[in-house]
Amino acid sequence: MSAEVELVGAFADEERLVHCIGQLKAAQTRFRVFSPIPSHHINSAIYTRSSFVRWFVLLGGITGIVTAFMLTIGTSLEWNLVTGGKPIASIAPYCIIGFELMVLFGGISALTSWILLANLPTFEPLSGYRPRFSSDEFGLVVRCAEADAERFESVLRDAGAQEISREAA
Amino acid sequence: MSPNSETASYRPGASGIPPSANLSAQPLSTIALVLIGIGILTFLIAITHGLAQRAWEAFLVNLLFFLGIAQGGVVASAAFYLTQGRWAGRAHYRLAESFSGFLILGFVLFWFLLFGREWIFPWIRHPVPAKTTWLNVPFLFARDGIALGVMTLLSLTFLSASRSEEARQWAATSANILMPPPIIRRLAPAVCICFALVYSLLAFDLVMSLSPLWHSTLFGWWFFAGAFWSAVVTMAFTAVCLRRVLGKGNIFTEGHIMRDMGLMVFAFSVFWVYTLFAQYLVIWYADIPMETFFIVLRVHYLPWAFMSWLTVSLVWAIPFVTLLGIRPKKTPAILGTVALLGLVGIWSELYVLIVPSLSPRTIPLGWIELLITAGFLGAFWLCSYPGLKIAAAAAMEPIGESH
Amino acid sequence: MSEGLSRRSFIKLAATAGAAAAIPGCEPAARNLIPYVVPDENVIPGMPTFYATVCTECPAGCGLVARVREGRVIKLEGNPADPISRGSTCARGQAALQEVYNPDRLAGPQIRGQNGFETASWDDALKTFNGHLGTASKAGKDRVAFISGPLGPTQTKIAQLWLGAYGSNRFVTYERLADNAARVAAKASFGRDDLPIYHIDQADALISFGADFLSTWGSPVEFHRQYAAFRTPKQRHGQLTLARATYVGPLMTMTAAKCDEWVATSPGDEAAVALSVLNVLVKQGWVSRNSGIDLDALRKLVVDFEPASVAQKTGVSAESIMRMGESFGQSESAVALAGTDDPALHNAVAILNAVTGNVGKTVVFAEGGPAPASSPADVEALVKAMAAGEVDVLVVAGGNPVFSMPVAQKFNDAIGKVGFVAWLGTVPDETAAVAHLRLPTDHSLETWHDTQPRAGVHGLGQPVMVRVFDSRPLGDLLLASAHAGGAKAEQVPWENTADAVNAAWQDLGTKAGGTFDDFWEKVRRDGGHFEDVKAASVSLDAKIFQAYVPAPQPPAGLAVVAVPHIFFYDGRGANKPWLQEIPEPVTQLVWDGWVQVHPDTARSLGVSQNGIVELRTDAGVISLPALISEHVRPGVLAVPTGQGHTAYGRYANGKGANVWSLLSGWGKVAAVKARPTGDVRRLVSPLFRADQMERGIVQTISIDDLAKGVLPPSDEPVPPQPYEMYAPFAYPVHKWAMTVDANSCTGCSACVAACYAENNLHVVGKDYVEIGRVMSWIRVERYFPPKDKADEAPLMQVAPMLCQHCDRAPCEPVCPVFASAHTKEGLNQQIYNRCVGTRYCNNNCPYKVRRFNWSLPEWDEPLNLQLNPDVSVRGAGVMEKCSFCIQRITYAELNALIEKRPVRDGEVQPACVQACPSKAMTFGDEDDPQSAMMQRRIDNKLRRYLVLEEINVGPNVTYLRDIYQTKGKA
Amino acid sequence: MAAAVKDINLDPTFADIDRSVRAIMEPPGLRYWLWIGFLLALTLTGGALWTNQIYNGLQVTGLGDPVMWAVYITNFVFWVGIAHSGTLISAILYLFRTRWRTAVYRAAETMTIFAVATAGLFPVIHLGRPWFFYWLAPYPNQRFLQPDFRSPLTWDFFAISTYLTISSLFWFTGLIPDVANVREIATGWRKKFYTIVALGWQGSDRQWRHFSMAYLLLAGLATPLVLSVHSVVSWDFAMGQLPGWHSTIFAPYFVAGAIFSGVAMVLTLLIPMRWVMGLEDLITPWHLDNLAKVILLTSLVVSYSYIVESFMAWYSQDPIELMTFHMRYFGPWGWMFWVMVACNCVIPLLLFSPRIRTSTVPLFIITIFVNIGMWFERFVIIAGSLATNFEPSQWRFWHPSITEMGITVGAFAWFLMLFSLFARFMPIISMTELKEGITWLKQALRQGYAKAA
Repeated sequence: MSAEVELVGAFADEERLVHCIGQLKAAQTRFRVFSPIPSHHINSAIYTRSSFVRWFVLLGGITGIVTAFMLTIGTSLEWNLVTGGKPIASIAPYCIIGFELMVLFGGISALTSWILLANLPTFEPLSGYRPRFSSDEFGLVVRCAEADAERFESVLRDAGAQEISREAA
Repeated sequence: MSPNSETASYRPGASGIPPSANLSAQPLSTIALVLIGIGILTFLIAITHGLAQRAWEAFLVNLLFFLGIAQGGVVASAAFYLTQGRWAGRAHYRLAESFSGFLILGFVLFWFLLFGREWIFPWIRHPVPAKTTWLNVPFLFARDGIALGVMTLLSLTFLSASRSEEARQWAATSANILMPPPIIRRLAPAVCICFALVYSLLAFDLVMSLSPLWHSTLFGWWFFAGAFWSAVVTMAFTAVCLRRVLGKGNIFTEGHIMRDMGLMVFAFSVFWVYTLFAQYLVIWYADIPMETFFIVLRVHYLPWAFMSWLTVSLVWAIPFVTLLGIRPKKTPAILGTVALLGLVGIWSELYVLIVPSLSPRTIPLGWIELLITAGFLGAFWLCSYPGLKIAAAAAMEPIGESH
Repeated sequence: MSEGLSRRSFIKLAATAGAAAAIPGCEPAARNLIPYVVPDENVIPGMPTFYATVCTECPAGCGLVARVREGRVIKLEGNPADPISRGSTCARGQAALQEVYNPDRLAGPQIRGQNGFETASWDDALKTFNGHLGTASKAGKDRVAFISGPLGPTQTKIAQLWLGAYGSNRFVTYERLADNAARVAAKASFGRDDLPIYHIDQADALISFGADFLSTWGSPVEFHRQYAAFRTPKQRHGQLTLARATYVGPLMTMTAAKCDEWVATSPGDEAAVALSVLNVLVKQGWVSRNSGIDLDALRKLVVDFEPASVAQKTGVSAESIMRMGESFGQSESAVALAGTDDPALHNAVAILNAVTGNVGKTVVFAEGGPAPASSPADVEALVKAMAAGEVDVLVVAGGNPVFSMPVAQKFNDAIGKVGFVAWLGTVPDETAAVAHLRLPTDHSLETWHDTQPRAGVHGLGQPVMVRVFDSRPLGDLLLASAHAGGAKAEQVPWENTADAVNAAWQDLGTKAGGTFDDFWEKVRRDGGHFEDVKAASVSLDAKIFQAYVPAPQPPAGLAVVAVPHIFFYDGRGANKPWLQEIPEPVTQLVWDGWVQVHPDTARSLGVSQNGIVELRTDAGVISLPALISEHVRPGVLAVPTGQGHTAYGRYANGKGANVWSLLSGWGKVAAVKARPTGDVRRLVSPLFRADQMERGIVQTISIDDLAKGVLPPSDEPVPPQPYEMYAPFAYPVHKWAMTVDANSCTGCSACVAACYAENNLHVVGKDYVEIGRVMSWIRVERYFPPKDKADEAPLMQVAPMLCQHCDRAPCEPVCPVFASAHTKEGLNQQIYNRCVGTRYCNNNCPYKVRRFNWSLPEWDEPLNLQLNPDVSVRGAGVMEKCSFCIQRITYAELNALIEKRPVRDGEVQPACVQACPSKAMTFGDEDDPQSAMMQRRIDNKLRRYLVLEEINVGPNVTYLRDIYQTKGKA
Repeated sequence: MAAAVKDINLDPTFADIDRSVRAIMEPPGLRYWLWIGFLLALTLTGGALWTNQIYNGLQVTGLGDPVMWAVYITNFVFWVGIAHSGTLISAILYLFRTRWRTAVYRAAETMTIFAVATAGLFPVIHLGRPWFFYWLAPYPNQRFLQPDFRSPLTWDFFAISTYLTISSLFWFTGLIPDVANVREIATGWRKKFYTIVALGWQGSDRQWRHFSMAYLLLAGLATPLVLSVHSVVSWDFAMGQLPGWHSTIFAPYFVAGAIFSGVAMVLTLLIPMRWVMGLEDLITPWHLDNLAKVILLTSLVVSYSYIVESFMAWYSQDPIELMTFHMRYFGPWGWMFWVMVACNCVIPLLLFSPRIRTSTVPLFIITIFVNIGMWFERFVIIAGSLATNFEPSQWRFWHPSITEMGITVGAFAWFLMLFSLFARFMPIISMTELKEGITWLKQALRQGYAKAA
């Protein structure tokens, strides 16, 4: 297998990029997209299934509720102090704690899970990243065998990449 | 698309409707007529055979139920304008407005309460001395009648504005930040404000005053939130039906619209339970007899406890659990079932609010209630039918450039 | 914080305990540490010891039981064995502790030098004392004089012997509020030297002519008890009736407010009214035949006193007079009381009682009464002598004449003429300020003393603790001085007061029979010797019909009336912070003096509420903020006594003004010129609104309804059942609860004082009271009916308001840290250590009985020695409130546990319940239907109510409605 | 009109947006530091007063029975309320896919964080023994003694801390792409700082994928949270039996009030900021207009609640309830009530006019009034109801003290200081989302300035 190269194409326009992604997927090559904005077009063009984060959040939420009710009911029974003639385990008010902890745990797991799933934090840039990809240009990085480089360059160019650079992987 | 084609396609029962959209409603309408007949008959038999109490209870429950749907629909449409929600082009506007036909009938039926007042308003037989200034028959019917009249007129005005050419133009294009036409900009807020006030008033007078000692400041709000939600679920349900009925190419086949419908059902069901909990918790906590007796009777003692919890599960628990994810929202079968159950829930909500105040010991739920409800259902269908045809027509039009 | 403080005081207390062994002890002054070298069997650390003794705060002479912990008296309680107090006290009695531990007490002997007083050693002090006495006695007879308040038999004897030793008999007891006119009248009308004993409880009707017998007149504690009995509805003529009480006088005093009718007269008109009542009796023939009265003389006496004419003269409505006459004449037994200084009134009242045959029934003279105290004449004689320079040495042992002596006596000039003035007492007062020598004497709780308030009651006061300061018993000082003066042993046989008292009681002992040791043991335990007295048979002296002098006309124009203050009395109470902080029952004002003005008078004077008014009489001038109220007769300016001290300690000085300085004579009334100065001083009360806006906090029921057995009509809608949100909790062991009878409660605030003493409540001062930082756990709710409802309500509605210990307490669940929770015995408990001070509990307390520590509580040393070691002192930032005296509950329960028996009913008595002189409060176990508390509820079904019942918090304090007589009905 | 200040590019590109936002973050000048210093001084004064209060106990306040809660709790509720609009704009409107939120949500959300941070101080400040505030938290201790979860104050503790956490996470998540953006041009310590904060974000497809989902879900969680938090705050009062406190409508009514005051505060901050920093090309009249509409809506809801509350008090015919409301209108503090009505119900009605909605000065003035009105609303409800309680003998009205006022002012300064610092050192406007919705921005610019330019 010959050495691999990376082609970095910069796009000004989102739709062109999406179009190009379609072609690359058809060609079944490995590529990466840099985008200054969240774009569900790009996202849906690349991925068919939505992120796992939601399962973590669901898990977190349920954990929160369970924790809350164990905490509230448990501690009440531990001391069974009567206040205001209300039942020792007063479910109605405990629902509030339940809700808050659900949100709290859910939120925390949302943050942690997305950061971890996105391989963050990291401090060496991904290959092919250009500062302006965080600002005003989209980047498309194609990884392919040196042999295919030409072909993909043309794909990119036809798709409307403004400038294309090639670097060794 | 060209404006003319729209106008053509729009006029009720106009020829321009695509054949598939032409609901074959003849059998349904006949059934509806039969139901109405049965309903009226039952009602008459009931009041003549010493069952007037139950008859009037059922009457009031259904009146408020269907009036709520009809009015809620109009408000929903107004709300769409205010939020510039154009996610279903104009279809969801038409859909929301389609039940408005019942408004006038409802207004007429309201006056029938005059005949049933003796059975409906306990404070007529046993007046509460301190409250007679507010709780007396002439004043009550005067204020509620006027309020309802104003509400109805306003709604009708709004409807005509909303079905006007420019409004439809505006609704058709979602790709701009333009406001709806001026007339709408004036009417839509008016409708919403009026709805809040009038339906709070109705809640206080036609529901709360049935236990004249009880009061809850949030009650009105909760009540019209429920009415609004009942309209939303009816929309969802109808959308699901239309989706089936009007074969290919109708807008409801688009996934994101089902999702948005589901989202609305979900969101407002949560708000409903929030306002319910807000009342329950406050009353539970402070434990002031003047407030608790209303709750205790309905929540702590059978048979009402059962019905209360049924209501909560139908209106909140089931929608919440099932519609949490995105996929169920997009699945018409699920959404439709949930919506239908939701409607049952709202009906039983009204029932459990009204009936225990009048006959606290037993739970009179039998053929009288069912048949009278059936009668109302028939009437509601007939009133809504023209609106539904318009909605169907709108649903068949290709949506303007979407986001 | 709180732990620290209480620990500190505990060490102090424990340290002093050793000394308690020495009771009755002498040196050393026990404020330096003495460890338990030899543990004393009397003193078990942590357990209270109780000593019976006698109260000397006023002449009533209530028996007390002093609760002593580790050698410190921490609480005074009524002595159940004592016929006068019957286990109750008044607020003044409770506050006696604050004189024992008063920070302003004289710490040691002081001799006046060039620049003020200089502390001296006892030897020097006594040398000077005896030296002056010696020279005086050499100078001739009667060169030495002795003035004191009432001392009790033995100390009086000692004082007289001591005077004798220095060849003098200028012995004068001075009591400004002594009932001289009554004595004169008793002499004139019945030829008696003693005062009668009253049995109000025996009466069916009562008329009080200016006798404020519930607060200062006579024996308030006893009268409270009697009045409560008097006001209890009884079956009369086959119908349930309420004995009728009427008060005649210029001011609606606390007593007046608890009567059915307050007849507002100008001061001095009482006699006319009394005679007019007499007139009615005579006319109606309600004069008892067998009283052997010369009816013609009587007719002649009252002929000019037709109700109509009197009404026209005095502005009292004739109906009221008729009503009084009717109620008085119709009832089987009645009693009339005279409280003013007008002899004519006293005579009239004597006649009233006599002609209705109540002398011997409700008004009883008994043999063997105490020797009469000095009369004003004696005092005046002495003052004259002083002024004339016939006195070289004046010894003042109490009474504070400089402060309260009638101005006409020119006492201040007179005392200036005396070469050497020695002052013997506890807290230096205005008189001490002009003395040359000041000797600290023991407080009566620190020394032996005895009292004889009336026939058949011999109170024995034993020292309950070792002295706090370096003081000596008065008796010991005088005895020593007498011996130094060369008194023979046979004249003055004893070395100290203890022996003297012991000796004095020998003959009582012999009378009682049995060995003296047993007797001595017994009287020390009972706090005295109490015997039934046989009523003397007295008859009205016919001469008084002739001897009758017409009443002095009330001063034209405005009159100022000095009203004895329920707490300050003649002024002696003013330096006790509790008494300053507890609001005066009717006006509810604190920490100040005031002049009470009727709105009409105020308008004509141009005075507004809190506006300073200058009062000028021929005797003097004072300025006080005005209290505008309907409860004073127009044209009368009522000023409470006791404030206006200039040299009586930190709490008293500079508060209000001294009304005595306006009065030239012995009376309490003077013509006055009043003008607003334009300045303003806010009068402060812990209460805000005086009308309860029909919220049923203090509820009432008319005797008619009660007799009919119907509740007062209520349009309150009732919520339909079921409405209980939560299942009730069971209280298996006890469920502590209280019953409060608003009908018996007079608002006297003894409960409040007792609570301050028992629960270590700290006083906050005027400014903090004004912004709602008063710390009292129990307060007197005082309301007046709105004008339009006046006929359908009592004059004043009072009831104590304390934590209701609700079953569903709103304060509990809102506390985030469980600082407020319910105990298994139904108490609503507040855990100070857990409290973080969110104050939500108080926000949610419908009764507003919770108190927050806005600042770190402080006690001026040695007031802190009074702190109850069983109750922790709260730190700043925590919430506190009534605990039903849980420390007492625990104490009783532990005792029961040790003795393996259930807690007896009545064994637990919270301080307030215990103090209440009219026994308006009962405490007990709700689980035990036999308990007195429950019985009281059961017996008064119709009168039961819960405050703010509609919010359903399930209070454990049940109130009984106040009963009133519909106005305009006899 | 602001458009006159500088000519506005009606057709901005991504680069233009970056340029405008980065311009804000240029190192600030002297005037800025003077402003910060001024705020710091006020904050420290407040801090000093608080220290004194902790040392001497609450006697330094004007509080007393029965008004045990007054300014501190009022401030607490006020600041929590302020916070809510931030989450509304950033989360709820995100779910509604509202187009005008992009330009303003970062500022609003930042305001949320700092408002909660300010609000959170007051429950501690008002405690009798603040050094034990942590007893409200369930923390392990050998007695296993935990807070009473039945207490609204415990709910408060949970609600507020959850709210602070969640909105911070949400805020932080949203910040990352923007920080990454400025990281690329920053220099010196800022570069290091941004690099760390951005966590090495580069906007790769994978990062965006999880980011977007998380952002959506956080929004989904934050939305009900907003409702719950201010409901819980309202229940601090509604749970009581005190007339004027105990009312079922409190929860939604307080939420509406919160958003009302919050959005007003957003405008109070945005309008001067927009002027000082020259953000007319990012925050257009269209944005102001929509914010104003939210104020109008919530104002109507609040008015509805006032009406219903008063009506119910009258309808119930409960004498105590009636008296409480009578005192509320005509008592010694009646003027506060009428101020509140004027500011919350009457003045906002001006916003029915589109011209006022889009002209900055009147809008600014109105929002100031709204802030005042809402502060008084809380005071009237909290202190006013306490002052006229069940026991007529225990009524009393509160008088302010230097300490309370000083700490209040200090809190405002503290909040403004934090906000001002952030506004200069972090992207106060979300570039990422502006770019995402650039079409709407362009339309808004044209709609807003086409006439003017």
